[in-house]
Amino acid sequence: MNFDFSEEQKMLVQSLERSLAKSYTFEDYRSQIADKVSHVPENWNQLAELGVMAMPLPEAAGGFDGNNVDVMAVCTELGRRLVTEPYVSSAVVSAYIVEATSTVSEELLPQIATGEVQIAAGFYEPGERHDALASNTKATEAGGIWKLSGRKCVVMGADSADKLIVSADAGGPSLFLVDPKANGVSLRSYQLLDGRGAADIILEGAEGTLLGEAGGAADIIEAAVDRGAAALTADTLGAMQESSTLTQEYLRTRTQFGRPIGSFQVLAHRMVDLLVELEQVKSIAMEAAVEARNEDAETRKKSVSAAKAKVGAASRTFGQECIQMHGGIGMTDEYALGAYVKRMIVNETVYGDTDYHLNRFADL
Amino acid sequence: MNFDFSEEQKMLVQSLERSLAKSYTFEDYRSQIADKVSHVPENWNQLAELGVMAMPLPEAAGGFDGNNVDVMAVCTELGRRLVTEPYVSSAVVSAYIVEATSTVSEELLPQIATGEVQIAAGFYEPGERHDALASNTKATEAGGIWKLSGRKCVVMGADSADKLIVSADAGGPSLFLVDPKANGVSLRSYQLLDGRGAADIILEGAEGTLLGEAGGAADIIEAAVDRGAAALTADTLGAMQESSTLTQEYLRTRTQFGRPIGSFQVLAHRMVDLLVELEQVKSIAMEAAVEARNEDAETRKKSVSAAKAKVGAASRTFGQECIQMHGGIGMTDEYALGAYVKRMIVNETVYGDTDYHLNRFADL
Amino acid sequence: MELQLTTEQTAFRDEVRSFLKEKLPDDIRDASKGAGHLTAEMFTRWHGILAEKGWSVPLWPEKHGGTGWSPVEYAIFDEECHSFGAPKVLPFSVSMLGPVLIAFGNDHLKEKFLPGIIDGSDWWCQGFSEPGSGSDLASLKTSAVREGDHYIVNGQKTWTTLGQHADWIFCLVRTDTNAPKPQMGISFILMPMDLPGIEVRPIITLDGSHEVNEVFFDNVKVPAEYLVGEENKGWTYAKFLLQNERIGIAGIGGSKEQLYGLKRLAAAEKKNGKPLIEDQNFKTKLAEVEIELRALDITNKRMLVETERGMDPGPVSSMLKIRGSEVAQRLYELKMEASGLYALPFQPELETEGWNDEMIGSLENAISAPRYLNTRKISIFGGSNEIQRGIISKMVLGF
Amino acid sequence: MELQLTTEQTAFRDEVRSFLKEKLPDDIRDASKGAGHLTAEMFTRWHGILAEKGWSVPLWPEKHGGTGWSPVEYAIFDEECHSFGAPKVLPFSVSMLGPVLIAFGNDHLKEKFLPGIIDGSDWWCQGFSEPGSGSDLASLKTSAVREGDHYIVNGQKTWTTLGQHADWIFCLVRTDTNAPKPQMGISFILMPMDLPGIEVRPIITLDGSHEVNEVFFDNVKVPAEYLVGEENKGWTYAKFLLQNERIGIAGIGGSKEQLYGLKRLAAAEKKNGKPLIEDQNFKTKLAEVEIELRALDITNKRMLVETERGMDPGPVSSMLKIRGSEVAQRLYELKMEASGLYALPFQPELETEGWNDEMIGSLENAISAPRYLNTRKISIFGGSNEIQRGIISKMVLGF
Repeated sequence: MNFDFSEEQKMLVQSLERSLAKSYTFEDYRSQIADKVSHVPENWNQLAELGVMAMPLPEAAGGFDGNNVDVMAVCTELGRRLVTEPYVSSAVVSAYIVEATSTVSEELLPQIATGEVQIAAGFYEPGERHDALASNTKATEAGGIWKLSGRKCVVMGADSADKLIVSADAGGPSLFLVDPKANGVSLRSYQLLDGRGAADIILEGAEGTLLGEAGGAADIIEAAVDRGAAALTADTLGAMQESSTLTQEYLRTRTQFGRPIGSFQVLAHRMVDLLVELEQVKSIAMEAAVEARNEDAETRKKSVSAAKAKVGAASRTFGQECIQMHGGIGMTDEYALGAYVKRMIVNETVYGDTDYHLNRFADL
Repeated sequence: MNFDFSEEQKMLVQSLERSLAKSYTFEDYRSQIADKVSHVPENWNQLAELGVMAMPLPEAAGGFDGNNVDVMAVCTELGRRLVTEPYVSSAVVSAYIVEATSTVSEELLPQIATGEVQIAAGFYEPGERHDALASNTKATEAGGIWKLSGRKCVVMGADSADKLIVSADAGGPSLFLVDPKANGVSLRSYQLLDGRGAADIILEGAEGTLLGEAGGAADIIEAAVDRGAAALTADTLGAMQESSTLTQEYLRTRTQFGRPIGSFQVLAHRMVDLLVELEQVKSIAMEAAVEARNEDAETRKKSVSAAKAKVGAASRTFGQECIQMHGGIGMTDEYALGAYVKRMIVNETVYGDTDYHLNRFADL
Repeated sequence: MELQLTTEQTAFRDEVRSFLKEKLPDDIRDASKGAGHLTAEMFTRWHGILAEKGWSVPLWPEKHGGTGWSPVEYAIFDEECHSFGAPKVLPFSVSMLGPVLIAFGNDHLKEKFLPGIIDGSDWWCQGFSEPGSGSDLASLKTSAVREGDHYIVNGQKTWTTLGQHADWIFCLVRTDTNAPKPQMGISFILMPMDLPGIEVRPIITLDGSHEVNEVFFDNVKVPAEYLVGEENKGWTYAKFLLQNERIGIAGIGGSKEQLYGLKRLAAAEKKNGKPLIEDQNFKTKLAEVEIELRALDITNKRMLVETERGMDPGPVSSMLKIRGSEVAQRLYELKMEASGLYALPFQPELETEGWNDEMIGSLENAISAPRYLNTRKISIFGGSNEIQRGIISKMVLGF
Repeated sequence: MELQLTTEQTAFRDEVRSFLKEKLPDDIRDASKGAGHLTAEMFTRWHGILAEKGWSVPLWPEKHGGTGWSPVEYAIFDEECHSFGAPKVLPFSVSMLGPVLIAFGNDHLKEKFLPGIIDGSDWWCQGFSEPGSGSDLASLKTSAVREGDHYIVNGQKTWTTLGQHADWIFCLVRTDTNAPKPQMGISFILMPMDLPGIEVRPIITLDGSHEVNEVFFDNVKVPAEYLVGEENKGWTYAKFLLQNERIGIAGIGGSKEQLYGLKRLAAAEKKNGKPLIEDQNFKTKLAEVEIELRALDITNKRMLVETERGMDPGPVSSMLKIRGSEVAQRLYELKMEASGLYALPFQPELETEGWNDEMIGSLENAISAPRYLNTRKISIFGGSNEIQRGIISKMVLGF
């Protein structure tokens, strides 16, 4: 047993940390949000240069053959720094699909690794809640050409993606690569609560390239979502760690009634309960990171669902408590806590919410 | 709107209070438990003399024509004083069945009112959880005589009852009066956690008198159970009030680290949360008392289930918190708190537990 | 014991209903039930309509314009207003300042200010909290130094709700820095917001909305006639003011509306192909909060009836604030949860007047997360739940 | 990062399993998995079996009889013992007194007492808490006055677990009432339980069981040779002792067993005609606690690995005690809930040896409520969860 990041992972995190500390402060984040910008090409390229996009990919595709613990290391840092770039949707979820379906992997994987191509993958649909396999998007083939019709909702990174992957029903769950600029594709783009970008993808007879087998993508979709979910638990871990630091600092320095508010036993003990939660979240996020690529689907699902459910529920309470312990200042937009709370909400809701994963865990 | 007991109700409670203070102290309760006694005829007769058994019954039957708020007033006091006599099972639940089915009401109601006859009513069965209508007890008729076979579990008061009422399937839910001494009836009697008495009733071809219509007792069973459930919420209210008093007193007087432990903010605020819960419990128990006889079954069920679910959940936490705030002393048998906690557990579990009533409320 | 309204109360409720049905403008109702942060104009217009009916300051003494309603009648009125979608009259003038002026103001102040409060023509805001004085209000530092027939005010207030629309502000200021206790050097003073040296800066809250403000005072020259009551007695008036918030503190009417809204939403949303409201897990969460609200409704009415009888309800109003905020917050949380992925798109433009574009998800979805975030304030502002627990503990346990 | 056992650890686990399979007596296993309060004889017998194998004091220094296991190995051993139904070796002698004697006792005491601890022939109990000194242990009042080569001990101890079986007691006593701080006047002393003037009185806990006792000292004459270390340094030894409880504090092995038991029970119980374990509400509660335990298992292992590396795990052991007790209590609570009405009959006779009558409900039903009640103690005894939170807060926040 060993619960540490490797030396390589630590170095990666350090270089990421150093790089973000210089180029991406909370004020940068704020002004980006104010300008309604989610994706900044220089920031994206900077991440690519650090190698974090290549990291999870196989060596053959120009990647570093990283595992999901590497992804955890990166995502914790991205959550900690409120990075809005669509790292998970492109380098984790879409990259896995491209790799697993292998149809276009030779061409695209190296481009994902360098950050040259950004891909977003959409599974969820209006009215189907958190079920990634339930699809009303239809794919029909005529003369070797697949046409897609339907709507994908809240696809993270789709607003800035160069390519889209969508799931559709072609006699069973199937995956298609779609050009966002093609005929029959329209995007309703927006920012999410926390400033990350997303879009609804509306397909009206849009042409798509079948990835892998028609009707045979269920396992790949589930595995892709699980990698995304595991990555987001790490992202939330980072956001929780920063929220904890802010709150502890505030408890130590804010005085009321002539003493630091952290010296009030009620607040001190509530902070302790949050610290206990944080250790639990760290533990279960670690398990998800280690197991997110487990070839045994049940083991993978059980670990990922345990983590997503626990981290989701814990982060909700965590956010509420951190705001409450701050009082008024915690309600303001210019204080970083709110941004972390919103990031946690987004992370809780994407790739299956707490309720979804609790149910899945219970049913496994 | 008016949330007070009437003058008559207040007087009834006062005389009950005075009478119990003299004849039934916590030490009396303790020594009764030590002797494995649940029912003491003198205590039972004393309650009868105070008129609390006659109270809920119609005037024509020698009763005082009381309503369920009267029952609430009495039961709160019984809970507060840890009275082990089977008041609810006889004077509330069984009396209602006798009255509503009217088969034997002329003979039995006056005897219930005077306490001369004590009746216990059994609905629940092993393996059927908290569903009072699910019955594997079969009733068959031959030559005008009904014979019953089956098992009723944890029937409060059955250990000391003069007559038993049991539900059984006779082409639908039906009710029968059974003599506990008759052939084919055997009782496995025991004390419950809190010293009240109960028994499993085992019927092997036992003779029973049909009460009301064969197959048509579903509504009466549900209404009877709801009256019992409402009465037990009042009983728990009394137990919670006493637990609260004990805990507040302890917080004020127990010193550690040179100061009363109640001056530690964490304990003070937790006590406050219990007091808020207590007000909520009082409110919802009042609603159940007022609506427990509502002729509109849906209104009745909604109110009773709301109360039973809320009071059940609140009392569980309440008991845990009171013990925790006491520390070691709260774990001892000779301190009254434990007895209240056990009474609350029994009240939570009988006539539908928290989960059952939460589900019923949600489904109405 | 009787939980139903009396005949008189029922008649009163019907009267309120007819009034609301007839007089509540559709645009105001739509804004308050739907997307709306209500506009300042809507608040003022509705205030005027109530004033015409004589219902804008119901709890004031009758000789000053009150209706003579009992607390229970007021609660009925409040609940019906919520149910019909009528905005709550802003509390700053009617519930906070008015009673203080009536109790402690001289005739000059009463004559000058009560009419504008009653008809809603003056918009008042509150200047109590300061950056360094949140829960510990008495540590406030904004100073007012008497010079001739003026006070010179310097300092900063914060969390001033809707101060951006205000004509006037009532403030707590420090007039004696040498008083033996901080509470003893505080005065209660009124200022027009257009005095030179007053600057209002918006505070944007984490949901993206602009409700609260910072107010800066830089050598503001305030006529001494605007002092309320006696100098250095302001703490007494402030305590009186804070106690007047008791009725309606549990937010029952609002939470009932939220509950109905939540049920509508959960009926429209789907889980595993069925309406979310039929899902066992969701149903259970819904039942829990609905039962809690049911109990709170009765707890609240019990308190009102006691107040009506002239009994001091003791710590109950703090209890109602605690549990009322918990219930409301839980309802907003469940709305966000029920909205699923469509809770996430941030669409603040929805809330701007005249916006008429295509929205992502339903309106309820779109506002669910911002409302959830915004509602975190209700356990903080106006005396945090921790402060309320302290009040109760002091009263009950003596610690 | 690697969550699996290493090859060496797996081999070690298999060795433990073989040992348990071969050596654990059936009657002891049945008693500890089933109805049983284990009897004193069973504890002693099992202790002896472990001692024969050389495994009775695994964490002691090897030269005193320890196994040289790492903390992780010890945790593996502990979990396997739970899983096989082997009783936990009572901590009073092995985990509490032993390390104190090794660290602070003179050779005479070590020679006299360590062998009886190792082979289990001496039953030790603990005399720390007093009626007036629970969380505030340093305020203890039991006095020991030196007279020649004896101490005269007067006072009372309480919550003395299994003191009714004990041959010896180790006590904190006050030897200097004038010390500048209460912590500075305390000594650590040993006494045979059969000295004249010692009386043990049972405390029955609310579940009806007899585990704890009061111990009274009336002019008990204790040979001075039984003083451990220096006079008035007892507080230092006590703090050392309390820190030794770290490994196993989360109760992972026990909770895993309880979880399996709960699942078996919920599969056997019915709701609406289906196994309770298929009920959505119950399933959800079960999943929540199972996930919590899963996380705790990893948190615990993280701490063990850090301890193994010689790092100070800091506040983690207090965290493990808090969350570990919460998880265990929740599991017992769900067992009671799952048992339904059959949780209610009180059948203490079940727990007496040789009882063989018909029981009401299943054994799991019958013991569910008493166990639930009994388990409330684990967040109180050995430093309540409030005390643990205080320790963490002090370490982390500095308050």
